[in-house]
Amino acid sequence: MPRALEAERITVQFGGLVAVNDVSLALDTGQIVGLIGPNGAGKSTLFNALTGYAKARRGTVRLFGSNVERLPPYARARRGMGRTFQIERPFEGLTVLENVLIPAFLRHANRAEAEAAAMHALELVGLSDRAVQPSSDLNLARRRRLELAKALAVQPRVLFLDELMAGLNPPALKEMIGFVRSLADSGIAIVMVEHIMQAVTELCEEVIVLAFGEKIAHGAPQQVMNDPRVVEAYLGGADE
Amino acid sequence: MTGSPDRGPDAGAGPPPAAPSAAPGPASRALTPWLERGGAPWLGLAGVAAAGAAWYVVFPSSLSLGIGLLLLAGWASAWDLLGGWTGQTSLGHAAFVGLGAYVVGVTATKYGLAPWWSVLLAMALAAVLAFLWGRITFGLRGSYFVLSSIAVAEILRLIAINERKLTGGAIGLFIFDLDRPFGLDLFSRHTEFWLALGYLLLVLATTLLVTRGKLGYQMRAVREDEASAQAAGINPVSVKSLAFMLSAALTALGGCIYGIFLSALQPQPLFELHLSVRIALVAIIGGRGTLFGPLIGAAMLTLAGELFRNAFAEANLLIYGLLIVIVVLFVPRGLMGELRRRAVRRRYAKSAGG
Amino acid sequence: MKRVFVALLVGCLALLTATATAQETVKIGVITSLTGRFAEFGEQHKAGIQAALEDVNAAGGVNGAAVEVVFEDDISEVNAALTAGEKLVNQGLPLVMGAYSSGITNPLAQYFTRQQRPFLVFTSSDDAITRPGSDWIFRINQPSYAYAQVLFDVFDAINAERGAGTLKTVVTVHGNGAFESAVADAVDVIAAERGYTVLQRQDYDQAGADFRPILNRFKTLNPDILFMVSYAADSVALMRQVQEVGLDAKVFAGGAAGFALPGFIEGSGPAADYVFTATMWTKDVPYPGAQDLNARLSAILGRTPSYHAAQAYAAVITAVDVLKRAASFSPADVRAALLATNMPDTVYGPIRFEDYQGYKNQAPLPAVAEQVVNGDFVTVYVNGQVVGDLLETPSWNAR
Amino acid sequence: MEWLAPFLQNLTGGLLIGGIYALIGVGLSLIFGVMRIINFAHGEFVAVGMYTAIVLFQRLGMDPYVALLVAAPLGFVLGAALQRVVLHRLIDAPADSTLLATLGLALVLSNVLFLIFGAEPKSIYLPYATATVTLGGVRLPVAQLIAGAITLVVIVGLWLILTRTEVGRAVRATAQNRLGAELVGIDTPRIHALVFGIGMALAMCAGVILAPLLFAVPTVGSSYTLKAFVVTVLGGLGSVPGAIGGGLLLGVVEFLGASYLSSGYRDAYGLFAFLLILLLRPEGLFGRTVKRV
Repeated sequence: MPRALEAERITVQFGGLVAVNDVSLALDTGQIVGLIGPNGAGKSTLFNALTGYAKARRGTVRLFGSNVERLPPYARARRGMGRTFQIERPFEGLTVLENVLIPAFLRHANRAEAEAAAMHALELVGLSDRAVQPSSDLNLARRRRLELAKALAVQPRVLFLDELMAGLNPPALKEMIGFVRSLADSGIAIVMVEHIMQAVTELCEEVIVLAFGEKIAHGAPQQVMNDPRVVEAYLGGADE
Repeated sequence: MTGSPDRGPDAGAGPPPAAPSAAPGPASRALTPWLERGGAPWLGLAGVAAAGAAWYVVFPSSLSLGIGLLLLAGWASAWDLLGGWTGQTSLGHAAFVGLGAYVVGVTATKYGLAPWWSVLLAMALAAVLAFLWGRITFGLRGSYFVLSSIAVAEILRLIAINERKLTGGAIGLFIFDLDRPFGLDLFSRHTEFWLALGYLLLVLATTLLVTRGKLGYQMRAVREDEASAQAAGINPVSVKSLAFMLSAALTALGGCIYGIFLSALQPQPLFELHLSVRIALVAIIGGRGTLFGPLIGAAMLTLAGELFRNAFAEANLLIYGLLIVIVVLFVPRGLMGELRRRAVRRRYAKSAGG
Repeated sequence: MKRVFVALLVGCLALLTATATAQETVKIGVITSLTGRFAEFGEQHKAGIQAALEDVNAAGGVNGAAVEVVFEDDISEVNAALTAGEKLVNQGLPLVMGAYSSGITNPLAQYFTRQQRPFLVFTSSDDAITRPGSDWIFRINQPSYAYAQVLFDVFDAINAERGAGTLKTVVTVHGNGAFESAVADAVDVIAAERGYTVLQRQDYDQAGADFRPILNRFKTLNPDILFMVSYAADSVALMRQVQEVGLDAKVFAGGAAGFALPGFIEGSGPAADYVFTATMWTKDVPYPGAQDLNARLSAILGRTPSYHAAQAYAAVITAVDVLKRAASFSPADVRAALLATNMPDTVYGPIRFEDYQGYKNQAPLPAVAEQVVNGDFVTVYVNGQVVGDLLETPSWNAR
Repeated sequence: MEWLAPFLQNLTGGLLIGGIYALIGVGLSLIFGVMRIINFAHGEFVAVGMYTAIVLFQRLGMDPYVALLVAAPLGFVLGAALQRVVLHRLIDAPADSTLLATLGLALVLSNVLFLIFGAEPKSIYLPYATATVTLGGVRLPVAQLIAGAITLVVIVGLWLILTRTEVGRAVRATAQNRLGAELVGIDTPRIHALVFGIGMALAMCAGVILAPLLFAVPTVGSSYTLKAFVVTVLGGLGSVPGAIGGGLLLGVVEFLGASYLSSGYRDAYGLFAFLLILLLRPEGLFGRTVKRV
């Protein structure tokens, strides 16, 4: 049985700068892996390399056993990679429902079916009462949920969440954590870049720590947090 | 050409679906739900048809002006599929107008092809050209598409001038004879007027159908944010190419009618930048990405042109230049876009308040 | 916004319905470019028409009724011209005339042919307007062929003076507009007929071009005749660059348009000297009243008139003559009267409409040739005769 | 070796005209590099320069090469004013809006020229405009040599300003990262006005240089806008040295194409090169990558 996602020896270079160096990661269905590290550690770049938005110079990415490292982002999405963006970008000028309708069309060519699926995704994230509202009118917490609904509407098997929790107030955070847990329970493999340690410790069985593009630690959250190299990376990053 | 009333709900081009209507009057009980479910634009289309028919009756001696207006509105609406709904500004759509006109001209005069075959051929060629052109430019980041659009139209103009054997060169091509489909005299201004009106309605109906379906939403997604669109499984290059091919084919169709209308084709007026710019500006001033914006823009600028002819005509594009600067600075969505934005706000405010 | 729109609509309505009212006068329609890029020529037309109206109305108009001209501005664009054409046809005017640019006149001619209404062309010279032509299209002015023809008459005259074979080879450079291409085509045809060899023919795009690549190429061919066809801007650039490149030919010939305008001499300076050019009418033509008309047109315009003004004058004179003779103002009767036109001594030359050399309803007028001498145009060839000295062109080094 | 002399003649001809294309393209590329604006009015700026030279010549009898001293500051002021009044309002608007605004400016400028000067072509006649010097069998037109020299001086001057002065460093910083430049205290709106002013001044200088060589008509601008686009895309959008290379290349390609192939397609050669570049090396011959991943 192939694993949900297997990335091996990913290296990304911008000009002479090595942004991600020789990083591997793997996870199974229902598993949540956290990706942490100080700012500029290469988390987002690795994320982009896995989802196809950045070009990896070396390395392979397998989705349920088939290689996708040469595929563009949209083709990876079609094969079951869903993602959110760190800076959430709803399609301006469209309503909340229409925003989710667009990814829903990926699995349903018929408008009525796609609309039902989009509505379903909105219900999942608790936005169904906002369906006809212009998306630009949503507040931050609701934009995050819209972003998630958009990612869910492609019916992903592997989901990439980019700082989904950032800036949420405690009740919203709690709600979101519970929600991500239920997604994993429904059988989706999740990779998350996250700064909010509460979310990381509550959700992830496994954490990968990046610093200067290198993987410096890998393991359960508590164990990794106590790793001196990790502590040093964070402190070192802090006084830069 | 009237719409089926059981179209799916839509909020992009019509009123939003779910908002329960406040208090339908007893007489409009049947009509209101249909309008709410997206029938309104179809009603608008019927209004355009009626206005066209009214023009025919009221100004029977100004059919040429009407034909010019209808064709410009049709081209601008076709342009808008790419320029407005998909967000790819083209300043080369004259290429397709010229292509349409020349295909009719060349096939009619050299090969005696019946006009309906010429029209199909023209549309197919336009779509192929758009496809290849999109291949070269849609994968590039930045303003390369708009730059290339001018270049391609220029190249076609130079080909039309230099390949004399095919196009008659600078002296041009004269259409003296055409088959009469269903006994219609295609050279009569009366026939041409109805053809032009039908053409505009066809473009508007296509726009309405496309923008309410999958492709239409993909086009808007690509316009708003290509990275997000890719996350939704959309291939931006192929969506842009599809929109471009559709836009090109429809523009070429209008070009065919224009070619018959002129029946003397020369490269200069047909392929020139001037025409491309006019098509784009009419759509932008009227409101990009709105169903009736390009039509409103064409009507306004044509009528303003007629009115201010003596005041401005020495520099007849001056008014376009001033208007576009004003629109960009103060009404960036265009006239219809601004009206629609206000209407959506008001409606939402009402439904949220009530 | 809504109010502006309504105002626009109402205004437009008023414009469109303000058509023909009571008629004690005879109206002739004229479509020309009063504004836009050809406005310069529309002004010339207007002057000629004004002078002609004074004359015909002083002479009793059309059988007593005063003659009036309804101007329609085509704003130098084909769409507006067709709109104007339709308007004039629907107003039921007995005769419509126009326009300046062949690109505009060609579609108009198609339209009037389809409508079966007579249309009188007086400036556009594209051959295609009257060749093959149609029953309804008549042209006073010389077709583009004539521009080349008169210059070849001059070449023949030079060969006769200085010995056969003096001039044998030709190179042609021309703009890629309809008119210039048509003249260049005529050069090919006439050269073949009269035993000249066209070594090469090159065209160029748009005003402001750099002709050096073409001229360098021509220089290696050592042509006897450099035949140039271009509008005003290019004619000056061409002659300057001919001098600069040092292209020596025995004859420099400017076929039309740009080379016959005063601006050509002003812009080219001494480089313009010895250039032969074709024109359609000058004050020196041997037709009655030419000097006088030229003086009147100068007074109206406030500057030297171009031949376009004389063409417009001739068009109105002809139209009035036709309408006087027409049995009625029905299209068929007006057409019949046009066909029967025979005006042997107008100021523009003898006007009648004939079918010849593939032309239909074309006035068979010859063009006029001039040579630039000491910064002035001198008429050298009119009506099939040499009327001045044909000066030899010195080499650039000898100037 | 019979072909060599004409070939050298054509090559120098192409380089000389290419120098002027470079001057136009440099301004466009500089504006794009710093402001991320494709200036559709650039050719019209050239036309304004031509008319400025003509007016100064006809009214004051001023030699066009002296007129440069008037045209350059005038262009700078006009450009800076245009940026302040119109384009500055669009600094955060989508790229499309600025593009359309400059297109509107182009239409306004060319039509205003139309209203002032009419459709009639205008030119300047200088006795030395047709003079030539011969160098190793190649005839070099004096006017074009002067034009080439001025182009060289202007470009070197620009390069010195950009690399050797405080303002130049600010310009380059703004080009690389507007936000970053603002953070270190650079007044980027001022830099934008400055750059647009320089761009317009360069274009007007090109116009003045062209005035004695060619003819001015109000519509001449659009063909120079197109040439400037081709030049900058050949060289890489936003690259100033690239624009110089692109300009020279375009001049040579056009000249050789017109000499050895067909002159009717002269303008098409540049456009074909343009499309070919987009197809094969969209970053331009000297630029960085623009292909999407």
